[in-house]
Amino acid sequence: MHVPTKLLDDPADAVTDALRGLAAVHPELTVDLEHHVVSRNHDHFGDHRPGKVGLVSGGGSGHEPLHAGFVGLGMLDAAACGAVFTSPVPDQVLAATTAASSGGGVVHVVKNYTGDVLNFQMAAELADDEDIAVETVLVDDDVAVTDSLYTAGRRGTGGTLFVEKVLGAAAEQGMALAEVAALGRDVVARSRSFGVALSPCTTPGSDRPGFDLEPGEMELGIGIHGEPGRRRVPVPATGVAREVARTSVAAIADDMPLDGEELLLLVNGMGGTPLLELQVLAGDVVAELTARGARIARALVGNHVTSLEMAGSMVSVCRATPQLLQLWDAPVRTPALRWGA
Amino acid sequence: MHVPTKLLDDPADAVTDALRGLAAVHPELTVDLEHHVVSRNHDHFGDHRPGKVGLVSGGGSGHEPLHAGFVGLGMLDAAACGAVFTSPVPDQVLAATTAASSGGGVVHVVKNYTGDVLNFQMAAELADDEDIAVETVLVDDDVAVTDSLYTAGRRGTGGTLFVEKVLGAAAEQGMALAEVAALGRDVVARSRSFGVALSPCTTPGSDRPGFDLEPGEMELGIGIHGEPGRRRVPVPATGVAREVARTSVAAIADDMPLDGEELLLLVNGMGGTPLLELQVLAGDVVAELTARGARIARALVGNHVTSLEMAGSMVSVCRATPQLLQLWDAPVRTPALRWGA
Amino acid sequence: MSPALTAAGARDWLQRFATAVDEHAADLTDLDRPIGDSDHGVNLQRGMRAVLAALDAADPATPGAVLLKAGSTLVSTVGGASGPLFGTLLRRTGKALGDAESVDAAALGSGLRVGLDAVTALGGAQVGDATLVDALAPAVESLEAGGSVTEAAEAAARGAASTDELVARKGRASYLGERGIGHRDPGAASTALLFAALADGDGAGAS
Amino acid sequence: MSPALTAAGARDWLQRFATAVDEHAADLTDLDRPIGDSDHGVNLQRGMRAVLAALDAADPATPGAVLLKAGSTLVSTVGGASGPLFGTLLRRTGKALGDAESVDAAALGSGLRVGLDAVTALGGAQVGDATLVDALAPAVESLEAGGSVTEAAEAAARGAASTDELVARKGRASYLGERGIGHRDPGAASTALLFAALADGDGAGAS
Ligand SMILES: Nc1ncnc2c1ncn2[C@@H]1O[C@H](COP(=O)(O)OP(=O)(O)O)[C@@H](O)[C@H]1O
Ligand SMILES: Nc1ncnc2c1ncn2[C@@H]1O[C@H](COP(=O)(O)OP(=O)(O)O)[C@@H](O)[C@H]1O
Ligand SMILES: [Mg+2]
Ligand SMILES: [Mg+2]
Ligand SMILES: [Mg+2]
Ligand SMILES: [Mg+2]
Repeated sequence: MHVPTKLLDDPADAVTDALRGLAAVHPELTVDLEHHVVSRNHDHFGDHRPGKVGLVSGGGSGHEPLHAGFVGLGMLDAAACGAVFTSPVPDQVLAATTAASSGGGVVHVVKNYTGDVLNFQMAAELADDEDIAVETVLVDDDVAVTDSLYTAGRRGTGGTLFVEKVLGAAAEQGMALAEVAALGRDVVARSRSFGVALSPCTTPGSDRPGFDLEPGEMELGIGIHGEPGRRRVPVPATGVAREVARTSVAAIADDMPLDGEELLLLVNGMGGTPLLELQVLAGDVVAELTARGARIARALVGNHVTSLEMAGSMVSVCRATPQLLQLWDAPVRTPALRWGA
Repeated sequence: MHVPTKLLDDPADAVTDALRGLAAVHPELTVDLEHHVVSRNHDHFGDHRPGKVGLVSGGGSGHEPLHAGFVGLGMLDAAACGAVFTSPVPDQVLAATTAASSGGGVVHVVKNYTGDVLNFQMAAELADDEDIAVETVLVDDDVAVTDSLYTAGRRGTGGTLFVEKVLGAAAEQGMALAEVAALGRDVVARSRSFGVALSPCTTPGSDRPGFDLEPGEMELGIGIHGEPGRRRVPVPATGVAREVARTSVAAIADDMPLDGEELLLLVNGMGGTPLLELQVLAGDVVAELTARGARIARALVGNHVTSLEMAGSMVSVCRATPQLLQLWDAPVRTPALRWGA
Repeated sequence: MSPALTAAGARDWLQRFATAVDEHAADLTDLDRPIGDSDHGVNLQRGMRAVLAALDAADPATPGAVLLKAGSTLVSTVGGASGPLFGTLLRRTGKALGDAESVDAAALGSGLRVGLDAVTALGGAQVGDATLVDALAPAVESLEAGGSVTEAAEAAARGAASTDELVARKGRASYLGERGIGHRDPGAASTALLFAALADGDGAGAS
Repeated sequence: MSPALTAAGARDWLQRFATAVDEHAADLTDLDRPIGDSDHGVNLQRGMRAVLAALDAADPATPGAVLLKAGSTLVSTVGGASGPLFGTLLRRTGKALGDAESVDAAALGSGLRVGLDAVTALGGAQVGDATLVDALAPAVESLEAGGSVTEAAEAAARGAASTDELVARKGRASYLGERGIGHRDPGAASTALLFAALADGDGAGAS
């Protein structure tokens, strides 16, 4: 199977080089190239706020703009960037936690993968040694994993964006540590995602993609690490986007009733699917959701939580409340999400 | 050569379906599905402004978010969306012009391709019949075309984004028709772009990509219509991003001296290249520009002017002035570009 | 076209051209692949289907009105470079034919000269620039010189073939420079089909 | 390990393991492809190179200190699931070995039991869940029961092979459910390499 030419210098340095590039175009961010930690440049933002709850996330790289692209005013204070598809080590998470700490404690937003969970847990212990109070919000929004008892549990995927935006606004507005964490768990409980791959992706330096997909096949129920999904099915001859929308929304609605709900919606590209196609999918997803009695309160369409150059999509929804909408609408200024500032 | 599975319903309806999707998630836009014209929903924006100069652009589809994704407060008033890689017809451009007209005249931002030029020209004549004064700003920023005398002239590519943002802000601030057009021509004169393809792309419904590229080859000096570039060269074994940055910046600097200049910079993805890679390229591009004595005043990294799912990049720069920076920083609220609002 | 071209004859001509475009759509698009953006066949197909529908609806009474209607329909449905150029060719030719109930080959040649001049004024291409003008100009000249429609079709075909060895100076293909040598210009190829469709009707009259 | 494991012996063990990981890195990553994210070999390779460098720098005096240093280095360089798990295994085993200058197979077995328990406490996996525990637990039990390091290595290898037919319940592979059957767990395979490296040193003493 064909491995795409990558616009990199040395595959082994992909993450370092990408962070150097981020630093070069975002003076409002501080990039620690030793720890691969991106944090707010408080001098640039003028947002020195003693006692503000710090918001930290992180994970493997390859999901850009998640997480480093969501660092800034009204969202994350710091992100720890692991190797591609490999969770960061505790030292990195600790460095991010220290950078984010202003005395009010720090919330860790952790996607539910064994590696992320274990490394953040160890980092939280190290932070405790330094008297930084840490609360953890575990994101497990992926409905493709239905048998949580027999697995590592649902994965953290597109819903992570809702959590990071909403908690970022809450922390900015002065909410205290325990409340931010509780709010985060509530956002997780209200969020669901389902992903589909139309092509695999290849980790930099590898000579083969994560899986082989014959033309005319697609993988349903994927995570965000280029791994195969839960099920492989044929691509329909026409109505591909409708079928993807139907399958994704049905999987979500079977798990969480949508009738009468106001939704935050993310129609997310996995990295290699062009916006023309994501817009077609967005139309079909909105039609499916509306047919189930839901109303779209806010929507984002684009590449937000990706798997390198994988083609495909992830549909994520969050059942909104007036409070969540207010926090969603609050100003945000990050490389990848920006409004009102 | 492998044709990717597309997330569409019917390839023949790709543009209509994508516009329907845009309408479904952007209530602040009015989408005319008959003419494939996207314009501001003035009731939503509350920006009824008699006498404001209207700003219209358009072209073939397949370049999303350009142009429809740049319709909104502080940028375009309306965009006419042709079939994929095919300029809109005069009727469409006229419909966009009428939608954008508030009595102060309308500026057409036209990318320099024979089809776009001819169709916009015919539309301008039709608008004249309806007593709408039209000024045309022709964007020809692509330095890959060096022999303008023997060709249709330089193509309009990434620099279009600078023109649309800056003129959108100028029109919003009340600048008059002739001045907006003159400013636009000045922005064009200050802008240069160079593009590289690492993969071809396939028009919806076609059974083959626009060109074949063997693994280990890249196309230099591409346009944005999935067509081959000016030159094919081998991909270097390492330092691919550095080589692309070097080639792109050298081509630009050979044409327009950069020493001592403050730049608006766009490190643009062609659609299928993931952000991790674009960030690596951004670092290399900034290094190249800085080494040539330029300073980066503002930068954007991402998929803004694309060729469907093509992998590759386009580097665009605009020599800024204090006025241009003020207009660049002015509030903008569109699906794809948003800040300060 | 031994019997002169009537409104019905003009519609038959365009019907045959539409059929030829349908048949050759993939070939025309393939010609547009190496040197353009792979859409010329698709573009003309969309346009000619619209033309047939528009002619059915309007049922114009003269050959000039048929060509005028066809031209404006092409302008408003094709887009790209070929929409305005083919559209202008037929519109201006149609206008030039005026109210005549039927036109012979020479009159058609004079009309097409007006169309050709409008095309060169609009697009700026001259013979030798590897565009549709390379097929159109010799066909028009042949008719003007008293040639039959069959001779005009042959001239168009030769003109189209001549683009194989040319470096394009107009349109998308011009960006390729020397890389474009060895490729036939798609617009010239479709223009040759237009004149072949005209010649195919020769003798068939208004049937 | 007829002569008991000294600090130098422990370093030789880890050196042999690092060599084995280098040799099998591609294989381990390939095992991680169908059921995981294709990085297990890369992860361990990065970690073991760091371990060798850290041991060179720190030159720990006892086998316990060697394993402790190796474990914390893995934790801070590997990431993913395997970093904390392999790291915890070695750290806790090292701590349990205390200040002893040298340890025999039985003592190593008792130390590894502490490490194994820490791994199951951390990751929650039991034997049969198709993780590295399936290789680790039988090896530790074999040593505890008085087995030789060679027997322990055989038990680890059998344990790793047993994962072929299991449905994973922990880690990334668990997401595949039944689709994971027929695939060997990469962490179990690398754990088998760890014990094979231990056995390879048997009789070679501190050489
Ligand atoms: N300036 C011009 N003058 C005459 N013909 C032109 C000119 N530019 C392009 N053409 C013709 O148009 C054809 C391309 O048509 P088409 O592919 O439908 O449009 P586009 O190039 O916009 O995709 C070319 O093959 C050429 O014959
Ligand atoms: N909860 C767990 N308990 C024990 N071992 C586990 C657990 N989760 C994963 N593993 C082991 O980790 C291995 C995967 O390691 P690696 O590929 O390096 O990390 P990641 O899965 O984060 O990419 C699996 O093959 C399995 O043996
Ligand atoms: Mg991993
Ligand atoms: Mg075209
Ligand atoms: Mg074309
Ligand atoms: Mg792995």
